Amino acid sequence: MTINVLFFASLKEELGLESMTLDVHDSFCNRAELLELLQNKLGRERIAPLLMENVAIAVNQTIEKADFTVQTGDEVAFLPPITGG
Amino acid sequence: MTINVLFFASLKEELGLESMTLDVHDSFCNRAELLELLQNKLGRERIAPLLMENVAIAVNQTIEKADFTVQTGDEVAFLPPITGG
Amino acid sequence: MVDEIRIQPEDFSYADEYARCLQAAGPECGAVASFVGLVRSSVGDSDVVGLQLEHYPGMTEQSIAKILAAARKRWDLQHVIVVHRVGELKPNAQIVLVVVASSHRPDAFAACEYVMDYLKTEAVFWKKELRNDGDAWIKSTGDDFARRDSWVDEPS
Amino acid sequence: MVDEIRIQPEDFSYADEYARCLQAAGPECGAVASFVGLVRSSVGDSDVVGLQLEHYPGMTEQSIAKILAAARKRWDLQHVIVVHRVGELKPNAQIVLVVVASSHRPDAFAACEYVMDYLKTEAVFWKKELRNDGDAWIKSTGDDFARRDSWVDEPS
Repeated sequence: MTINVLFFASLKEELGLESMTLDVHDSFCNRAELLELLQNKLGRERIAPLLMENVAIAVNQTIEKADFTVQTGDEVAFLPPITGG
Repeated sequence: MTINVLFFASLKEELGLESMTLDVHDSFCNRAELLELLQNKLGRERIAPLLMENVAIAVNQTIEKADFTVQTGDEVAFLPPITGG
Repeated sequence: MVDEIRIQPEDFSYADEYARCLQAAGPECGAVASFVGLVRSSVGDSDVVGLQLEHYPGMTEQSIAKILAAARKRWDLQHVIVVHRVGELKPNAQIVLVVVASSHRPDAFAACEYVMDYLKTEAVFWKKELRNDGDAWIKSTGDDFARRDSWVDEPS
Repeated sequence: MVDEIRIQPEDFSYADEYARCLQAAGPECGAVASFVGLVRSSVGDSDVVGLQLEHYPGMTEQSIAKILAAARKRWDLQHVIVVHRVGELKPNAQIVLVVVASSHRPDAFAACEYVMDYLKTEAVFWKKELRNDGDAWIKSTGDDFARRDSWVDEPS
């Protein structure tokens, strides 16, 4: 199945990429697995910014701290530290 | 010498008086003396509202807590409890 | 740097005062905190028909200037505007406006709230509530004094 | 009772939002506290050329709605409006507006400051400062987090 991966703000700039589709084999997913799939597609160097501890992952616009499941068509976003106001 | 005495808000209503002139003999003055002079002119009942502890006296727009001096033409005001905002 | 204090029977325009405050604050302004107090149409079970506001011309302005001077000692402020109406006001009318501009959000918020808390207890105004069940002169409440006193021990 | 949250590239009119807030709050409104954040023209020794604001459509609105829901649990509020701009903003431009209407002054003030403190740390926005000495993505500061956390232990 296919998910949509989004990159925001500094990550978008550093990866030079706003969004991409990604094939995942399993509905079960976690951060490490997801990063491995992305590394396979984009290369180790390019995904380096995603490895920072302060980068959050949101699945369908909800922050996921541990493991998560995805379904085809889901939106998985990488979010650098936020600040509004 | 003559001073101007002002009454504000509830005091103005209760005394039915906004301002009056008052002859004082001495530049030294205090609350008790002032009230006595007013009582002589207005009567004991009418000045009763001025005796309340929460009524402040301002001489030339500055609150005076104890004794004060006055000069001819000075403005002496009786102020009930204030609240703005 | 000269703050504005106006006592007037006329209504005020929030938009105009805000624009003037921005103008006076200059290009380093990052934060504007404001407050407007209005006449509520009821108090408890009573309908409010109006609010009558009295002041002591000269002394009232002075009492507000003192509050602003104290606020400026505690916080880094660019401009402050206080407009306070007097006379007879109808329900839903604007009574008071405080606008505070600063480089920084915490200063603007703290100073705006401080000024309002001191206006309640230290500014020379008298307010009479005109109600369907009788008129009443309003006094600062225990809560008003407590809010004012809460600033005394706080670090600035 | 439905609060308003708008994310938009367009500028906002303080006067219009204030008028709409009063309208929605109704005749028992006694207090309106507001805050506007603006782009400062310098930061330290650097000149600021602009501010670039990005958001995550849908998630950002949700993150603000959560903040407002939490504020409504703590305080008695009549209406809240949050307008937050995105896109590229020039120095002195308005960034964010929070307007809070309540019957009572303490509630309006506290909720307005609470919403701003949480917008800084919990709302899904990213800000890049465009400066004469290089661009920089802004992070919440230790002070921002401290201000947010100060609400946790406080009685509401």
